[in-house]
Amino acid sequence: MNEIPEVIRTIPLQYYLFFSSTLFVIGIIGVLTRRNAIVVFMCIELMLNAVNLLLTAFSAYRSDANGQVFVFFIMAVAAAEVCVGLAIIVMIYRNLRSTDINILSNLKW
Amino acid sequence: MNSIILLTSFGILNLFVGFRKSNKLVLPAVFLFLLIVLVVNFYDWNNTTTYFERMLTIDNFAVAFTGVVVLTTILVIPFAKRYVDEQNESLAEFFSILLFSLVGAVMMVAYENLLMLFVGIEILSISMYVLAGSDKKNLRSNEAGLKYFLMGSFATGILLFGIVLIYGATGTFYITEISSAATAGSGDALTSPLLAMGLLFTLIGISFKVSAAPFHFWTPDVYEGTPTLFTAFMSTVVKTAGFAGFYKLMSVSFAGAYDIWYPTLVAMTVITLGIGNIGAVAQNSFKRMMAYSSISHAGYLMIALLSFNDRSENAIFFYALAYSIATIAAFGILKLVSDQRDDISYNAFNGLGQTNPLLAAVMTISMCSLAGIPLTGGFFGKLFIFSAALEQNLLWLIIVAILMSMVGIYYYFRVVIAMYMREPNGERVAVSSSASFALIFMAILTIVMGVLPGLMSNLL
Amino acid sequence: MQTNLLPVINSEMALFCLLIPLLPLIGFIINGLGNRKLPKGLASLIGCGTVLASFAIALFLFSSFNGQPYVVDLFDWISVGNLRIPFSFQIDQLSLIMLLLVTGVGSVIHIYSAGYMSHDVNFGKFFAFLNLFIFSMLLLVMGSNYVMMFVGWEGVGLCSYLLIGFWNKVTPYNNAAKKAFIINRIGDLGFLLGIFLLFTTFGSVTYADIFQQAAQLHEVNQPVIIAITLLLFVGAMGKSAQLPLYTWLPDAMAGPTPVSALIHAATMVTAGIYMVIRSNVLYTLAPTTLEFIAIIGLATAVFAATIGLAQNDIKKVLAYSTVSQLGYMFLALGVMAYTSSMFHVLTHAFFKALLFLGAGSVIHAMSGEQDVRFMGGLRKKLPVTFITFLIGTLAISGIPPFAGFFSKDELLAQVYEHSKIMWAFGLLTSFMTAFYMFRLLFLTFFGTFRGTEEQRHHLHESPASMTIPLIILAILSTIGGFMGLPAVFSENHILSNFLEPVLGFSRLAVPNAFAEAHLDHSTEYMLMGISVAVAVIAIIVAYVMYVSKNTVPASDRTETGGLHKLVYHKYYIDEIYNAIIVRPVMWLSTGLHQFVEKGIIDPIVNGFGKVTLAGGRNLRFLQTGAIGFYIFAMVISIALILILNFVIR
Amino acid sequence: MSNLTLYLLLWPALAGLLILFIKGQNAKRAAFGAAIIEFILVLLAMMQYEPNANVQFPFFHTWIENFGINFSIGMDGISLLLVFLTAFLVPLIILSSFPHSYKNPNVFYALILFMQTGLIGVFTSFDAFLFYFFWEVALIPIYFIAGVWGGERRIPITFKFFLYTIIGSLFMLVGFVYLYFQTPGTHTSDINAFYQLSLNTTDQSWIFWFLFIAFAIKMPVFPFHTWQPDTYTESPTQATMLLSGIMLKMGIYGVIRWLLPVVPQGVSQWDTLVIILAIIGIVYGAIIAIRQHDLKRLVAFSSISHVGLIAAGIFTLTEHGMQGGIIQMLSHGINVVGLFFIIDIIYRRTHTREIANLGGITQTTPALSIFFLILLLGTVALPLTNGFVGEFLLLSGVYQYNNWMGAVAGLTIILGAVYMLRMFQGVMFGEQNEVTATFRDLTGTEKAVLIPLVIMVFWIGLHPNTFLSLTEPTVGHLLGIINR
Repeated sequence: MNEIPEVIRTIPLQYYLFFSSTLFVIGIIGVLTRRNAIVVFMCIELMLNAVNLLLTAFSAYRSDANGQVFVFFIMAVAAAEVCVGLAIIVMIYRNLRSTDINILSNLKW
Repeated sequence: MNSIILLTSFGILNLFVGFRKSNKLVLPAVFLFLLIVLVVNFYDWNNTTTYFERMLTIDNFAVAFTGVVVLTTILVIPFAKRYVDEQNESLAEFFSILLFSLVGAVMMVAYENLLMLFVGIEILSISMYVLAGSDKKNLRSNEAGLKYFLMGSFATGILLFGIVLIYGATGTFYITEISSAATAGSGDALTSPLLAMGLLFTLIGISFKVSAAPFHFWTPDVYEGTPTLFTAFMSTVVKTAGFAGFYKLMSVSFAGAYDIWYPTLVAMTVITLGIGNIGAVAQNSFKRMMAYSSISHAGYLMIALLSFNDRSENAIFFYALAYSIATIAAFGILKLVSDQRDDISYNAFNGLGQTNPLLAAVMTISMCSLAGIPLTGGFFGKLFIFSAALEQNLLWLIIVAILMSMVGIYYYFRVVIAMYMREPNGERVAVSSSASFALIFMAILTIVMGVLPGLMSNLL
Repeated sequence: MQTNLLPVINSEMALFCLLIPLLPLIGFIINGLGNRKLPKGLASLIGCGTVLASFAIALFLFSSFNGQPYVVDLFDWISVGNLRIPFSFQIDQLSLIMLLLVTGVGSVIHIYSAGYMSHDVNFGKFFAFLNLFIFSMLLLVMGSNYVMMFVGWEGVGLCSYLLIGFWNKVTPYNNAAKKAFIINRIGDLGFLLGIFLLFTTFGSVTYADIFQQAAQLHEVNQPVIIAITLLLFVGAMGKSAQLPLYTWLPDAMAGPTPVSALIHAATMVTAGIYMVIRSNVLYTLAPTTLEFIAIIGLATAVFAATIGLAQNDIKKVLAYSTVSQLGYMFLALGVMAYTSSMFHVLTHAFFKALLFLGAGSVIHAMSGEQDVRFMGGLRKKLPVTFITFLIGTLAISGIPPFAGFFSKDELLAQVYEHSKIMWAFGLLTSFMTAFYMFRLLFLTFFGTFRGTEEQRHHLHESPASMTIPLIILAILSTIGGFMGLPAVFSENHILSNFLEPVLGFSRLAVPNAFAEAHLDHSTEYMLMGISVAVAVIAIIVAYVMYVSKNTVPASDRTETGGLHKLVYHKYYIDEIYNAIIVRPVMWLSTGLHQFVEKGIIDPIVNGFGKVTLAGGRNLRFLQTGAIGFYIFAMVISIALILILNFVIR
Repeated sequence: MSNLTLYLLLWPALAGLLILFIKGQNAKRAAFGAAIIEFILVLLAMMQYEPNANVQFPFFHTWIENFGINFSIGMDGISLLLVFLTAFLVPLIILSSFPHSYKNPNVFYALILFMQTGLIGVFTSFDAFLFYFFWEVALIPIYFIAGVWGGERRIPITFKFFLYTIIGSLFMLVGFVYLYFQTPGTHTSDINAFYQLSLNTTDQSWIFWFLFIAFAIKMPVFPFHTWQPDTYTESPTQATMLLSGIMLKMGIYGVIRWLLPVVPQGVSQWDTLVIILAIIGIVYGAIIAIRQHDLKRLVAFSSISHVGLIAAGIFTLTEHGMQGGIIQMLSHGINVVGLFFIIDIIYRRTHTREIANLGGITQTTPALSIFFLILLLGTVALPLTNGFVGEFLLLSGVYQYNNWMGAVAGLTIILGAVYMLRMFQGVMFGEQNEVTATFRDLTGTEKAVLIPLVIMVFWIGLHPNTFLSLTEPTVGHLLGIINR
């Protein structure tokens, strides 16, 4: 039974890099394409997770705990963001019965 | 550190104050808290200490900028009186959030470790999301909240990705070690696309927070939608802290990687100056104009970043202080006026010189300061920044900036004209004594900075 | 650098010299401030008294003058670097003569004015201006350097402006005044540039220095000297009404008649001649300029005389005769007959003043009528005026033994020496002069009265205060000529002997300039004979035309023949100037304001603002308000940044 | 009294602050008193002043020490003369406003006094950034005076003026900052450090333009003048007087003190162009003035013409040009203030500035006519009035620089007479009309304003050496630096 880091190291670093980059880009594309605030937010979470994954990989390869600690912080912050974000979205849903991000565009020019 | 602890505990304490039926106590309490923080903060002057495995360093830089943000927050308080009058039940929460967000700001100016930077930014931003949408019934506020939130968290993602790549390239989050990795010998690190990419992503993430073009799009909308009180806070504290952090990162970590980020930042600076100033020209809403002006001031501050040398630190500090005070005054007056006249356009200020000489005078001083006209702090702020840049031989950039500040004078003085040269379209605006006191204080401070800049020009 | 070549005196003499201009100034101040408050008697007393006093002092100076010029230094006026302009007077033969002339004729005319202007409400103002004029004229002739001369030069210009427009309710008068001042200013510019060139050449503006140095450079016709002399002469053209700058003088007759007599006949207009004589050394060094002056002078003389033939306004005729006589004087200067020119200045001052005052008396009697076509037969009504006017006319026509004869004859003789053609033209001029002067005389005093009835009743001889000056001047015009008898009659020419030292520097500079190639007596007699004969013929012609036939010039309505019309309308010179100078300037003024100022410069300046505003207006549409777009824009810019950083470089 | 300059600088500001608290029309009297005290102080300074090139009554205090920016003020001949002009005119300008009753008088007069501080600061500061500081400090009050108390079209016009001038001054700021960084060691913005700089020619010509634009707009020199006629027309008379009488001199002073000696090579590269521009301005302004029908506009354009001559003379770098320019600053200030005041008198009586609607005024107003005529003659540079001394020296300077330019510049002698006499005739002469028939002659106050002006007209005209000797050493000193 190997140490988790070793398990992680069985896959080359580039793979992690490419994978999470792809994930990140997917997240971005999602943000760009979807119009439902919830889904957009989920895509953003996806971006964060890509980051988490990459962090873990790096920390494992450098056998340095800092990276993983950082992951926890990110999770915590993400959670906080979720609360606030969902709260805002709910509030808007109350007022507009919709969560379309483009329905709210009174503030312009 | 003490300030962080105090702010946190005071924030919680303040929530209990909020339990009382009437929220008359809140503002005095917060005022008192912040005063204490301000005083305590300066106990750390000239004794640098580090905390949490050197993740935070409270040096003069941190103390100074903490002072700025706390002072700015204090000055915001008096203008919240309307919430008290309207018995707004969540007033205490708002101010607790303000206090908490200050914690983030302090972390942003005191960080030694990208983790702290990230956490600080997030604390600040998340609080801002809340405050932006704090006017629940008001669609504009909702929209502001949503926009700020979505784009903000998107930017967070970018920032994080950058941090990760930097970590990947250097294997550390400590900015000092990053710098050694980024410069010292290990050429591969410097040239490796990882570091460069990470650096750029980080840069983008932070420039979003300080609303530098082309990542400024949220600014005008959010500023317009957010309740004026918090717009004031947002446009001053966030920017100040953001630039302090930005400067620290660039000067400490990536001084060696100058030529990686220099072209990008220069381009962004020019765009920012342009969009900020020219965009403001065509606005009829004073509030929105202030949003654009905050973009333009981000541009001026970025000039100081570009020319980082022994001058720029002081320049940023002085400029941030002058800018914050002037902006708070402007937004404060806007709040007073718009609350009564229910109008955030220039016309709201017509004839203010006759109905409220004090407001008009303070507004004029602030506008002069923002426009960088002598006798006000803003002038020396600009002068210091330009001289810092000129020492770096950025003459052409200075000329761009000068041309842009000419444009600036135009839109800043439109309100002055409205106040003094047009006929009043409303009766006298009611001003609480505390507000007028704060305004007078700010005016005097601006003038003092403008007449005796030597007092603050070399703190750091 | 500044050397006082002339002895500076600070004795009571200096005080006297100071008093000469000071007294009229005091008179000016008192009368000026006291206008309408002072009783007229007092005003006239002050006005005339001050000038008479200056005259007395001038006489005293003259009598006590020992032939040695001296300078009275009052104070340093302007001193910058090596330029030092002292406020000082120079007393020498020339300035003494001019002093006597100005104060003498001046006081006579002052007395005359006391009567002439007695009905005017602004009596005090009038005397104030007259005194101011005397003051400026004295500065002009007494100044010891060119800037001082310029001070007087402009001062008299101002006074002539004020006095021509004295009746400032009447717009034509004001226009005439303005015209006079502006045309004089044109000349003054030339004068000023001349002074600058003098300074840059000689490093000083003081007569003594300049002449001293000029006398050293014996080579004639150096370009710089020619330039200086020409520039100065431009000033003279303006002040002394020479072609092409003469047009203001006829219009200047809008002023009260004493003014025309004093300023526009006797004194101011001769400033140009004074200036040339004063700087004779420079002109002697520039024969080219002299030739030019001679031609201009002659042309003016002939030109003005022809116009004079057809004028019907009594003052206009005199005005044109003045212009033509001034032309004579410049002609004389042109042939380096400086003293003869001065001589003619003096005699002309006498008889022209006399004629003007006589005309004034006529106009006074005719209650303002100036057109000879409505006069006639005044001989009986105004005996004194008639006699004196006759003397004046004889004098100007050059009939011996009146003053005009001697000066004109001497002058023509010198011209004859210089060139026969010029002499012929001069003779032609004197023919025309005699003709139109007698035409004037006959039309005014002979024949039958052609005026209205109430004019006829109103006719009366003028009061003593007006006739006495006439008589004085008549006497002067009669005997004045004897100060310069022709060589054939007496060997000592009083005036030229007296003025000899003034030409000293010229002799020093160009020894052979005044070669004593004097005509033999026969030619001189011949010349005299011819000129007298010409004059007499002219008189006879005039007599036949206007007394025997007693033809009267046609009234303006009747259409007249081409040549006469041309002459009658003064060759349309004013109209031409209007067309080629005044209108274009006006047009330019409007054009510049409308098209350059409002059409080009201002729009460019405002353009910057406009462009910025437009930029802002368009920029705001980037702010669509849609989150999707914002994030899209952010992503695009991120992509751009990455591309720039990793693909481009 | 060694800190006289400091007192001169601070007193008006202090007085202004106090006057802010005086309610009602008493403010004008208080302001007048304050200005008179200032004038007395200046007279004291002139008595104690020794005519040499040294900076006297100096006051030095570090301002921003780690930047080497100092609060260093003092007076040499030129400064003293212009300070004298300021302190001489401001009381008269205040006095000239007595017949008016502006709204918020306390603010109005406080602003005037603040501006006086700014002006005196400009004329006495010997530190580049201090100079710039006061330069703007002088601008802001006048902007408010003109913008708040001006005519109908005041808002856009004064705003244009404000932007235009401040934009120019920002260029000057860049120039100063650049020079500041050329100073050796820990940089300093002291004027002598600037004088000792030895920049290469290209730098100098850059700096030249940066500084010149600012001064040219302020003066204003031909093509930068378009703000001026409108502003003069729309501003209240006192503002017009301040602008034309004193503020305009800031530009000329700036050229003499901060441009010519600092970048002599830059000047030597461009002086011909500048002089040509200036001479174009002379003719241009004069010719346009001929056909103006609004009195204020007419004088405004005439002032463009006169300033053009001053600029041309100064840029010849001859002693005549310099001295003439300086004395002409004094004369022009006095004449133009007088003329604008007389226009104001006429306007108050008749409510029109259109020449066409006026005429025949002289018949009822001997006193006004005399004063008007004298000031007019001063303006058309008649000898023995102040205008002549200046124009004579200036033209002589230009003539020494280039004969033909001198000749063209001399046209001002003719054209000046043309438009001034046209104005005088149109306003004062001719038949009366219903507007002017009941024209009242001068009141005591008005005489009190005009008499000092006229005295100065003749004083400068008759004994200019009083003032020329004051500035001669300084001018020599500066010329020495320029030709180093």
